[in-house]
Amino acid sequence: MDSKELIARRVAQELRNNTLVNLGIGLPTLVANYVPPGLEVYFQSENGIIGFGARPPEGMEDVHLTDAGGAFVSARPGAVAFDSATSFALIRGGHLDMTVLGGLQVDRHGRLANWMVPGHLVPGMGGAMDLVSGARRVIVAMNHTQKGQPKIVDELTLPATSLRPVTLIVTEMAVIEPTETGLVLRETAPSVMVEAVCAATGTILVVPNDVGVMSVGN
Amino acid sequence: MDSKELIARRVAQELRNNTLVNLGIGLPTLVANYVPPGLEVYFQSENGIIGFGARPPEGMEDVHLTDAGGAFVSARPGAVAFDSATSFALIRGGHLDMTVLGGLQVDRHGRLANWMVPGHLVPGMGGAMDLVSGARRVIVAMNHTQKGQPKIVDELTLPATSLRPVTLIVTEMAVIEPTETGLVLRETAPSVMVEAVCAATGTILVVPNDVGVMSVGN
Amino acid sequence: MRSAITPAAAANLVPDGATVMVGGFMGVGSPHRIIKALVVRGVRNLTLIANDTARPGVGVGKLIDAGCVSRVIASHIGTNPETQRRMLSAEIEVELVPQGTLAERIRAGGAGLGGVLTATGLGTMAGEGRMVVQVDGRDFLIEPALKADIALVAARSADYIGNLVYSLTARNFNPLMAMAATTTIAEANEVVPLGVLSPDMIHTPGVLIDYLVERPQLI
Amino acid sequence: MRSAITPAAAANLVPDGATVMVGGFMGVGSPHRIIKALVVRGVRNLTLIANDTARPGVGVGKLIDAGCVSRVIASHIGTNPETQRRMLSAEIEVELVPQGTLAERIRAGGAGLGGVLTATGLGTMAGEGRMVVQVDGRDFLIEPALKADIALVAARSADYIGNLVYSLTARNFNPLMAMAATTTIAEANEVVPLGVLSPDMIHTPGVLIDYLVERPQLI
Repeated sequence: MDSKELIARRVAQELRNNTLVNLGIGLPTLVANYVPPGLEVYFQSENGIIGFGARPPEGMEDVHLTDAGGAFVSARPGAVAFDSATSFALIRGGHLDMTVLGGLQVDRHGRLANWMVPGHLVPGMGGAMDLVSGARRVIVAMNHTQKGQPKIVDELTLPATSLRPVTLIVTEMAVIEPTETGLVLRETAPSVMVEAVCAATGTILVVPNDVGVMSVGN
Repeated sequence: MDSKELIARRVAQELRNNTLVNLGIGLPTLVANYVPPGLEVYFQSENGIIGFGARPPEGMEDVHLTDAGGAFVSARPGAVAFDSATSFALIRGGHLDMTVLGGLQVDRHGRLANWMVPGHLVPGMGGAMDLVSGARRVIVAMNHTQKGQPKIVDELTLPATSLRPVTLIVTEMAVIEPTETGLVLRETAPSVMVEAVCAATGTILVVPNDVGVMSVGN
Repeated sequence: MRSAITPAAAANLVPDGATVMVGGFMGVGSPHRIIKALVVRGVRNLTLIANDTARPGVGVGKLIDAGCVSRVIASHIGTNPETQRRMLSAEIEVELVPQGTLAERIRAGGAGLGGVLTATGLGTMAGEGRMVVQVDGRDFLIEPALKADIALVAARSADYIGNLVYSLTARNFNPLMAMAATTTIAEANEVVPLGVLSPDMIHTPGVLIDYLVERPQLI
Repeated sequence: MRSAITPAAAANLVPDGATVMVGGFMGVGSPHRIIKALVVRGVRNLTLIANDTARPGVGVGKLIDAGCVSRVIASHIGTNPETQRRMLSAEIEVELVPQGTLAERIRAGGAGLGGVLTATGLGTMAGEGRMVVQVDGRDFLIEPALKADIALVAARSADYIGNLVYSLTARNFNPLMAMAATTTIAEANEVVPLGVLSPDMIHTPGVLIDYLVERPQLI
């Protein structure tokens, strides 16, 4: 299992029945492949649909139906389309149970930076600030380090996406929960030692006695 | 011609082609009967429709389609339904060309009071404050006096509907335009003398040399 | 997919003292079966948020008649003498809000906004107690978001997951209220299979509906 | 009832230097025929308000490529390297706005609101220069309404008076922008007779559309 699949499978364990979920572009999109059996999950794409499905057969693509990354998708029975104000009313009004986003940095308070690198990369925040400020649960799915440097840091050196702490950080090494008392190490990936996680992390982790092993479903 | 018909006919002369118009409950509703020939006018009802039509035949009423007064109406081809936020977005966003409302008082600045009589009548403002604050042109259609007392007054004694002056006042005696320099008498009803209008008015009217006679169409 | 509940079960979800938004405009587009069940259950002390209180015996007017309501937030009560009588005798407290402002406040509640800036009501009784801010040199009232414990909405059609389609002027406040409450309960004139309602024609996404009342008994 | 105009005539209604809102999300739901005509006309110095700038050669990306745009207000330009290149070389000024805030600001412009209160962007770069107000003990940014001289929108269907129906994710910012400009120009994939579109399925009332572009040549 590669690290992307590991992360996606672990995040999928956070899905709950009958909930509305938004998956960011890239790695988070993979989470849809690992929905635990028996769960009914409604996926929203912020460009204006709930209930999109897999890409349709060649030649059957609808140019009026893509995901937020511009890729062709299909619609499942019961799908709903809406305008951008309604889409973000769902996101910001507390109607979105969970969002999964990539991250550039998370600090010791659980604050996320994921929308720009000053002087280098200025793509824009898109819907990220709304998602992190508005979703009931915010899951960051990212690699633990970038070119050997920790992405979980003491203080953000990149512009914050929101002052609101995220709910959970899932990497290929660990599951970490921001709490009032700091970042708590909840789980390590199979065969990853607690010491290795701490060494790859740029801030202090609270390590309880009962650190579990990342559950990745079936 | 009774005074209601006179007022309604005169107000109808203010209608313009291809415009969106909202008529208040009561006398203003009669304006729809006198649309000058050749004009296409779209009537909005603030409970959520543009393009309603006359009451349908007995037994054909749709319980889901009434005007803002709760009376059954029909829909004309091209009618559009929408929710209350959109309905008032149309009214407040400058998309409504004209509204016609009843009045209890209008003061020398052209300010309207039409939603309550303290200690006596507290129906609520409904959409009146939004209409007077938001419509491009606000026409007050009302009797010139109430029980012999002027309704056009120096200072409002009733709570204002909006601080924004109305565009035009049409009564069974006269057409009066609020301007920067005061209330200007534009027209008198057929066989009504300027002196009679001034006597029935509770504030000073500016009387130009060229006061016209109320035009009431065909 | 969800299971349908009876109107009586819906009424049991509304506790005494709750703040309840009820869709409808002069009774048009109100959830009539849930309202009847609330009267039967004898709910008390509700704060009712609705455009109006209709007429005695009609729509939410039934809740007024039956003494279920202690506070009303509405744009208009002029068509219901019973509301006015109870207001004058201090049985019901009434807060009057301009209709467009009421719609935007409820929408803001559902959309996660703190409120909106509006010129409606500036300098009038409706603006009393509101903060005023300037944007681009113009004054605006800050009108705060409005939320509720329960929203009761009515639609023409629902599907199995609660997607709703409204009809004509029966839409009014229903889609706004469906977003603005902790718990939203919907009733529809018909329940149709999943996929029958086109994604483009659905007015309220089913994810907003917590409980759907069973179809009415037509045959 | 209105007469249809050509895409070229539509482009002539957009003066150099205008502030223009253009519907679409990554080019999906953009008014492609009007955009092409704008490039042909060689319009200059536009302030473009759009969710994104799509990709080079796609949707509003064509306006960027052709040097029509001097300022962009958008939520995202990461998919268009040409926008980024021109931003770094100071040919284009870019204002980035969170997507939900952009949608609400445009909606506020169309709805006659001065702005909205939102928590999105609080304490971040997106909140710099904004007023902060407290409502019910919570901080919110005041995000001012956004309006334009011209809105260019695309729909699936239009009728003779300009009522519009959108399809799936091609709806996005189109209905919001159709309300927020002094002049709104719409193009549709098809124009159908009055009465064919049900009042309940129409997304944008025709009274908001000032000009309708003629149907595309499909046969």
